[in-house]
Amino acid sequence: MVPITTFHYLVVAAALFVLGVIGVLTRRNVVIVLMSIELILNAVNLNLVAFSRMWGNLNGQVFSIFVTVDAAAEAAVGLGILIAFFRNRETINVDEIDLLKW
Amino acid sequence: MNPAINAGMAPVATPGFFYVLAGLAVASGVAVITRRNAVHAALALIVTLLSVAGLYLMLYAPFVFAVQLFVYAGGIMLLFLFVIMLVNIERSSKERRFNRMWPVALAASCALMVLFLSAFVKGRTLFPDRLMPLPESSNTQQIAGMLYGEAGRMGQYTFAFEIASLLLLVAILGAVIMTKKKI
Amino acid sequence: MSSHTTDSTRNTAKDTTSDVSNRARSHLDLETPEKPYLDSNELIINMGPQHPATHGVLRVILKLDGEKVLGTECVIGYLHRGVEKIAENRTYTMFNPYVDRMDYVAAVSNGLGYCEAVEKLLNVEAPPRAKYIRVILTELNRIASHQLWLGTHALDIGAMTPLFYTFRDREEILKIFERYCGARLTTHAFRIGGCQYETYAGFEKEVKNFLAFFPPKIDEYEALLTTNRIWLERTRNVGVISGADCIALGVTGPVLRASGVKWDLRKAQPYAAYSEFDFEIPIGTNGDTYDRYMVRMVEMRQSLRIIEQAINGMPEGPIMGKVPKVIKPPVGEIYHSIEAPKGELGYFIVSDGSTQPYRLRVRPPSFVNLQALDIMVRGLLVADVVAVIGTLDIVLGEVDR
Amino acid sequence: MLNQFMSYLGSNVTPGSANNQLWALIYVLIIFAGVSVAVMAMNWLERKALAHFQIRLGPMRVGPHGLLQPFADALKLMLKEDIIPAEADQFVFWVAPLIGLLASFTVYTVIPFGPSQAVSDMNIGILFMLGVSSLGVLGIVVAGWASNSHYPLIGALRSSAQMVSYEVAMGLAVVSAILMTSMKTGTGTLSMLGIVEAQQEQGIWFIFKFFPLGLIAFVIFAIAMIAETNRAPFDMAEAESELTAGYHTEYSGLRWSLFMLAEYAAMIAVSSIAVTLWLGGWMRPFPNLLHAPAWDFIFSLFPGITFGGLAAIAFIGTARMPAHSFFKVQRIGLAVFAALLGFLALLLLVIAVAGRSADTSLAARFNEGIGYVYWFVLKVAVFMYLFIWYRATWPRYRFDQLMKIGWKVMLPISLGVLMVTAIVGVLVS
Repeated sequence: MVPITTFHYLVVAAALFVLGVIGVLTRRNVVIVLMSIELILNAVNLNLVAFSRMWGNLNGQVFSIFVTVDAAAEAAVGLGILIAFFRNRETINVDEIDLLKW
Repeated sequence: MNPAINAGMAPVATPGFFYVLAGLAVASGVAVITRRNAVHAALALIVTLLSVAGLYLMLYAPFVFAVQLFVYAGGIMLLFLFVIMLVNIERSSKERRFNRMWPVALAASCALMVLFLSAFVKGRTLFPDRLMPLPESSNTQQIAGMLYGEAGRMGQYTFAFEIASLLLLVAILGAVIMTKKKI
Repeated sequence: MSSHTTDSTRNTAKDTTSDVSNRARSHLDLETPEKPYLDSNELIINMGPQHPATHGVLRVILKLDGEKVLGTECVIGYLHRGVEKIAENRTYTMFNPYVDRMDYVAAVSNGLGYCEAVEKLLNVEAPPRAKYIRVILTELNRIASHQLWLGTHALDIGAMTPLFYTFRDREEILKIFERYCGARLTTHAFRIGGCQYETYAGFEKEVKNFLAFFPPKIDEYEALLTTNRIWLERTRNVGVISGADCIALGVTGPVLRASGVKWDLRKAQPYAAYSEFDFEIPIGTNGDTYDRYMVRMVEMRQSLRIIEQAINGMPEGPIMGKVPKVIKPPVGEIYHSIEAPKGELGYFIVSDGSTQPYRLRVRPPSFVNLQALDIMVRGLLVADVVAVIGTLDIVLGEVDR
Repeated sequence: MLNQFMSYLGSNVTPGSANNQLWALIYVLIIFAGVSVAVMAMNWLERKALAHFQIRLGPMRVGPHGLLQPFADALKLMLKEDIIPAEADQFVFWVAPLIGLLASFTVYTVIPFGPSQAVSDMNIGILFMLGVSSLGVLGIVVAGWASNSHYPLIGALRSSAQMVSYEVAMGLAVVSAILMTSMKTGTGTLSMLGIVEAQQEQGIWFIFKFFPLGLIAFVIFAIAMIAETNRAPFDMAEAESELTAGYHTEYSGLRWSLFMLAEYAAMIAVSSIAVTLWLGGWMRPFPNLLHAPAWDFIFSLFPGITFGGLAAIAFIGTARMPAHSFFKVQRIGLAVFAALLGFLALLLLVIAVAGRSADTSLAARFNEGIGYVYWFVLKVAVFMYLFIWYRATWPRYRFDQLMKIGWKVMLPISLGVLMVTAIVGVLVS
């Protein structure tokens, strides 16, 4: 059982990050796109904490709390836009929202 | 366990746990982006969040674990589930899931993965190979010290912390104004 | 906010869920499609007929904006038995038991109203002792009806315990009815012209025991609810109706008195022996659910006073007036109304000289009071509709007849 | 193997910190068995106490005085058909009660029944508990959605909105309690054991500290606690007179009982948080004032006396049972139950007497351990009785009043208490 080093955590974070990017690029449903962004932010958090463990200080962990705060704000506003939009246009498929003003 | 690696810190859990949690995180991550039904995707995301929280514990970050549990899994995911149910998008879920140009996107992401891996392999020599010990006293006190400052002097992140609360205030106002039917 | 579709390829089929409210909508000529819950501006919801809080088989169609009630429509008739049509081919004495089945909670006062109406038709006077017995039993029945109202009303608003307290005490009254006339609920206690049975041996003693037993029990109810903050929060300023609206709608009884109108038939048009007793008429100030609760609680105490005076001053003498065996009232019509627990209960009888009434119309208080539901509930929330139905104290047997 | 177990008893460190998985596993099993028994007892107590509040007898037929009623209920629920509504989402419908159960049971890993009687003493104990209890809300939302019908969906959204808004008030009340722990040591502690030790050190329960503040925070937590578990005046979920039925309407049989189990477990968990934070966890009353060995002995007799009292009540019950032949079985049942309680009381008294001297003999260790667990469970039992009492007396709040209280009354007060506690704390130290 090879000991767990930071490298392992980086690979996992990279995998999550790539999954998030695939989600954002390919999915049509806005909620799934927002969830993929959450996935990306989680990958970033994992990286921060892994490095904080590696360097032995807590800056990484404190900064990951700031990233969580940002994720919360982003989710709230993103979903607010989604609700406002859904009420007018009855659809939330990303590729159908193509008008700037209707 | 090679003590040099963990530099005298009591190991949180047997290494096997890492592979379990990492596998769970990646598997449910795949489920998030492939499930047709939004609520299934949300549940998969919750599983991802919880497994990543487990990973934080293995990285000696209990406070971040608690924040992840409290804010992410308990708060943001609830917001997602609320919106999915209120806006009950189920009717429109019968159409195509992926937009037309998904092969291009997939290729680009795989290229990105290859790039990451190559960066890690080459960069292995840059990082110190052994892990330095984290300060022994309770992790929460440490973080609180950095956020709020100890013994009178300002902490390193106190100013940033105030701005973060401002950011949250703006987000709250924005979300409320946007969703009100008749302002 | 017309959501025009930009390209026709979109096939978001709106599958309107066909449920009961669909058929109801044609009733209300409203073309509001069943939109997702979030931004549905109007929603038609059915409450009843099998809803735990509609006191029997009443169906209320609620037009909601989210949680606020925009308008209601009551669908009744599920318990219609055609009592008035049946009366036309029954003799006067044969029809007497039917009357108890209308407001089955206050059967004794139904019987009193009917017998007094026919006596008026025959212009015969019941003997004083019969009048006193009638007053005692009617007031006991008023207390029993208010107890049932309090139990179910509190249960609808969420307080479970009063129900058990009120039903335990109601048993005492039903025991007296059973010992007097053999039945607990549909008592058929009175006959045209007076009373059928002389009071049984221990009648005075039992009524006096009840007079002593009951007052602390009312204090128990009041202790549980009157100063209960959540009860106040749920009933204060809920279902407000003004005196003028009540009079315009013909609403009578505790609902009218709670809106500040001092009108009680026992004082205004005294019948039976009510003119000989002194008692007060409780009046509310702002006509909300809490005032109706207080009015009914005080009415229970006033009924105790009446019973006490009646039982002490019970005259001796016959209990049955001079009424022919076969009742053939002279041609003519009369309207006679009494103060039933729910309001003014009136009988309009047209006789063509034969032994069966030509037409017998009953003016039930619950039917008339139900009209006030729409005004009281407009603008409230769904949970309040349940409280307002409870405070109107309607009994569907009387509403549908 | 045996001496290994003996060593567990003696150590004054929780299995978690002693990093011994087997011992922790034993503790987890004991606690889960204890919680299920407590849920059974709570179910019986709720039905009987509610009945006696409403001048009726409650379950009397199944077992003496309905003592076997919870087992009968559990059996019935297991045998009942487990209906899944048409087009309901099978997987999510199946997962929802499990999320609820997971949330309300993981809280028990951190609850300190005694200085060494907790599964593990995390240094973020209280935060972990609040975090996990916020996961319970997800179970309810998903259950409402999975039942695929209009009313449970709205019911689920309403009860989860209620839980979320009261969680905020609850969190702030908890923070003001944690502030109090930091008076002597400069920085507070989040670990549950640390909080109780702080109360021990400062010689005062936090409910009485800075007199009005501790009490106000406690009252806020008590109210938020009731709303958090959808109980008594805030029970929108089972409000049958409301239009929107609760989230568990479509559930039946075993699945429904899982929700009930989760609800009761959450009630016990939340009241043990309140006991740990404000009522000095496992400490016996007046530990500092009366710590002479004589007093210790008197307080150690309490467990024996309580079980003795229960046994006496059961014996009186057997005596008063009518002599009719139908009651023969019930009488024997109650007599056996009374004998069991009596034996337990005797055992406890013997341990109390044997363990008088503060030496490290087995009896002394047992005596101490029993004392801790007894006082903790006694305080939680008081809260359980309050839950039932509220359900019997209070009518139900309307949903908008409930939210109004949550946001406009509870939140400002808890914020106020937090600030004032902080200021007073700074001034005092």
